[in-house]
Amino acid sequence: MKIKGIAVIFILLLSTWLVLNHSLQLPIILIGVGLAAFLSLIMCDKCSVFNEIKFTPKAFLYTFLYIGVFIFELFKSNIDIARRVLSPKLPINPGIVKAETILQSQMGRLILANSITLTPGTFTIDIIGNTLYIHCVNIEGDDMEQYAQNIVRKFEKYLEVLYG
Amino acid sequence: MVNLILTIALLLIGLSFILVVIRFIIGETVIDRVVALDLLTVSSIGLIVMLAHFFGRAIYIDVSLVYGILSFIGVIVIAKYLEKSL
Amino acid sequence: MIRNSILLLIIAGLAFIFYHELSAYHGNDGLNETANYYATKGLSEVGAANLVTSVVVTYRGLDTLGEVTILFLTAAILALMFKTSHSQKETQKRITSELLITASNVLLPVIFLVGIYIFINGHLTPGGGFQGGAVLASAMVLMLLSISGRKIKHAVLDFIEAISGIAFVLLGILGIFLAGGFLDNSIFSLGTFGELFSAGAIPVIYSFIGLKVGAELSNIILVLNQTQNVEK
Amino acid sequence: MEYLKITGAVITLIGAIFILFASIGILRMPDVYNRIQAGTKASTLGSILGLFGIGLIHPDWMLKLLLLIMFVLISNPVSSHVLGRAAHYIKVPLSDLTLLDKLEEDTGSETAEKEGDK
Repeated sequence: MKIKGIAVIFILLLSTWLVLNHSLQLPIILIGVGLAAFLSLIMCDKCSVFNEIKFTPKAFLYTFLYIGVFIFELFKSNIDIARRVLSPKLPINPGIVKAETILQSQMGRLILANSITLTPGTFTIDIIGNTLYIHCVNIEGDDMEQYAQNIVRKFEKYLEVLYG
Repeated sequence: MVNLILTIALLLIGLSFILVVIRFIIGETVIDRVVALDLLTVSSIGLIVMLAHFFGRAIYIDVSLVYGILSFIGVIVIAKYLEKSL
Repeated sequence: MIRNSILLLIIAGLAFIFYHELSAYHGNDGLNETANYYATKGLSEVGAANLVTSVVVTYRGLDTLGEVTILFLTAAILALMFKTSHSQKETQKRITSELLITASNVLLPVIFLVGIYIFINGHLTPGGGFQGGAVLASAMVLMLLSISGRKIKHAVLDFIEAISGIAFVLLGILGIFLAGGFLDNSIFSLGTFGELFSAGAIPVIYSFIGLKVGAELSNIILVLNQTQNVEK
Repeated sequence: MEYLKITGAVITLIGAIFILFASIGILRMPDVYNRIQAGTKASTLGSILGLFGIGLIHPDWMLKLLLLIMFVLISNPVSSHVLGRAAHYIKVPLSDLTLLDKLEEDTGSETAEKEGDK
């Protein structure tokens, strides 16, 4: 099963190399293939991270959906922060709440935590086991617990298909 | 036209740098200063790429990539040091 | 707050003094004889797009060898001075965040690749052996920070360092026999100007310098990391 | 072609405005955690928009800038997470406005034990 991880890391490195060099001459491609193969073989004890990506047509579709949702949330969060920062009263009710995740893969959890950090009013402080501790800018009553769980759910829906 | 808009953007980033430096000096805690420093470096990545446009040199993009890598590692080192778990 | 304001005043004063000194400074507009030679003949003789590289690697190649040797000596002295007993106590450390481990697993190969890119392209872009080596060493720092259980072997680093050092000197000596002198880069064909395989041996020489510098700096980091928790 | 360039410049300008918001936020927010919130979100989006806008002005730089955007997207939230985690561990106080702290409730006993050992 390691072969898949090595293949993914190889493709990642080769494309990075070609983008960095910004040319498609034969010697550059050859050196890139050599370097990418060498580095991916050295790193293969850690490539379990890359093993988890699923290549199914559904995953392909969900990638685009995920990117769309993510960009929408990113803009929403920035407008939200700008509104809070610019208003003279500084309307914030901060607090740290927790939410559960069902994702088991490392890569999925990383992307989930990063997405939460970049979405409106929330930021991942710690992750212990399956529990995410989230710092929220604005807590309204007891609903915030449910709200955080909803945010996690919203991204999990897509990441579950992508990484499991 | 393009250059005019980009100059305004540069000025805005310069203004924000001044504000962040004020937070860096006030501080309160060490973490505050590190957060301010992190914000400075991340916006510098954008700034360097804008300078790449003004001077017409694609090579500055490599500079900002390396700058991003080093600042990421630097912030992690400082955070680990403050936790005393280096 | 008072201390900070005083610090700010001192910094402002220093900035004023430096500005004063700088505004009074008039640079030497003309080039002296050696610099003139490098500037006019350098491009056609060496064939590197980056003139600084051509000076550092070929004309002043012996100095670069000296610099690498100084780094090597530093690493060796550090290893000697901080020689640790093997019965070092593992101190209780906080567990590294899971997210940081995953992120560094994703980013590490890419950072290594960027380091290699910097020193292989040293003759075309600003950058080169020392810069690329520093990026490699910073990747090593990230590795040490995120994967605390992972042991990096000194022997591997020493092997890389020795091999690249020997190769660097051998390439230089090869220059004496096949071309004009020590570290003459025209032992390989100069190639087309501006491509990856151009400027003769410069990419090869710079790769060895980069590997050597990266291995030396990583060694220094490893030694410091292993000694910091030892009791006196 | 000219329209594309002007669009790119405007996008860059929007990015710069977001960076300005981030710096205002970092100045006005009452404690470290809220500052991290304001700083991370706005500066990430700001620099991404800046990079993307320059990419529209110079299409041949676009791929390299996309690489840089990917790097910022992975590294910036992680570094702010590590900072926030360190701040909570060394007990940087939360602001008075803070309503609840579930992390302290769950890990507080652990750290108390550790201090008892000393």
